[in-house]
Amino acid sequence: MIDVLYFAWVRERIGLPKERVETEAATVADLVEELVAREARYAAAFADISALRVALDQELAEFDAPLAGVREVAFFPPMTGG
Amino acid sequence: MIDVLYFAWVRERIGLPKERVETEAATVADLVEELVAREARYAAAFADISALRVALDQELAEFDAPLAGVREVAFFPPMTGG
Amino acid sequence: MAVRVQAAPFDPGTELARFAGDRTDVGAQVSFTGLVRDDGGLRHMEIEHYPGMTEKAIAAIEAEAVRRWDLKASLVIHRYGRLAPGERIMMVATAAGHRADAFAAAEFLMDYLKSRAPFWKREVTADGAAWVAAKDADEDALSRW
Amino acid sequence: MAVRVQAAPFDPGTELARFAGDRTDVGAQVSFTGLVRDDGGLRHMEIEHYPGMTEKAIAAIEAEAVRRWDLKASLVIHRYGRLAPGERIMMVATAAGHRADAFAAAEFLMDYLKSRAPFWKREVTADGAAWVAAKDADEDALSRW
Repeated sequence: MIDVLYFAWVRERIGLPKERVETEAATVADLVEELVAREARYAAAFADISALRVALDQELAEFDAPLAGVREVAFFPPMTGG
Repeated sequence: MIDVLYFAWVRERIGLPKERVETEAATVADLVEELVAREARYAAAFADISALRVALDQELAEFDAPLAGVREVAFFPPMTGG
Repeated sequence: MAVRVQAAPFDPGTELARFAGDRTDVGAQVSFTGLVRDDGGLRHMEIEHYPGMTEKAIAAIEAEAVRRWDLKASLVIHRYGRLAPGERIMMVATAAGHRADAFAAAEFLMDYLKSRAPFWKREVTADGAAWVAAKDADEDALSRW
Repeated sequence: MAVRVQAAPFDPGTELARFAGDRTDVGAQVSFTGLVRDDGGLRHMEIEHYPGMTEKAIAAIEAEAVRRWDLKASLVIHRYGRLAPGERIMMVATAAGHRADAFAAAEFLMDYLKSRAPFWKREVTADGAAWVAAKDADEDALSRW
């Protein structure tokens, strides 16, 4: 089980800020593939991976990063702070 | 007649902040030469011209600048504001 | 070295006056304040953030600034929630012996906060709401450090 | 665009809060504050200036900054007279639409004030008084603009 968080327009497209996901995905990219296969709203959110960022346990990571031991995955658009 | 002002250690070496000088000097360098010829304290203040700056009517200038029409000449060390 | 992420307004002057304490080895303080700019028609801005990660990300950026420059103190405050035009969004302050360190660290903190701290801005106008897109220039700014 | 040369203390926070007025086209404010730094043994600092030329020189530097960057407001305050360790010597503030203009203009103003505004610092310690020598690094800093 893994906590998956969504922010900004990713959250809006998927329609929820957070969910618990039962997954055996080895990498972030594998998890994205599983989510996209679920429903159109996930496919819409993940349509262009290059427009997204991912954090594993609150640290920025790459989409090919392994999920072993990770408790929290977050997907969001490029940050616009400051 | 021209007002001549001195600041910082130039003022200290010459021993006064300001004086009126009767001069026919054509350039700043000529004026310096006249002052140096007066007394040892002027010679001490102007010993190393490269360590000094000059302003004509409150604008930075060079030592070869002409004095025609100038009412106020100021001599001082490199500035240390900020 | 302090980080505050908050919904409440803050006063940059008050923060600036106290963030370096009473130390007398500080010769230079630099502050940056980011405000909600109205380029026409903005009703308000909304800032979303990632609680937990935000504080950690900013602390990591600040630690990197302290590693690179000789800082005596630093401060980052960033707000989230709804902000009206003219309101202060965030501030950065740095204190150092000399101005070069204070300026460089403040600019570094700003460049990294823009693109590496998990905040997202949404602008609400009469026409609706839109997420602010990240600028290539902000990403490019990181390459100078 | 304001210049103040004064013996009296000033409060950077108060100045920062009002120098850009209530305009909502400002997205970025940068401030620099210079303080009397005590590297050990300093009793006080004395700052001499050239009344009349000082104001003109700073106004010219500020006008050049306005010519080079898109500034909405700027402010320079510089004190003269006797200052104790920890006291504020001077400040610069800039306001712009975007941070790059505000930062660059503030650094430009500082670099020029250091070497082109007629102020001279004298440090008084237990051993006596000495005029602060101009640094080559400060003169060199001008070449980047």
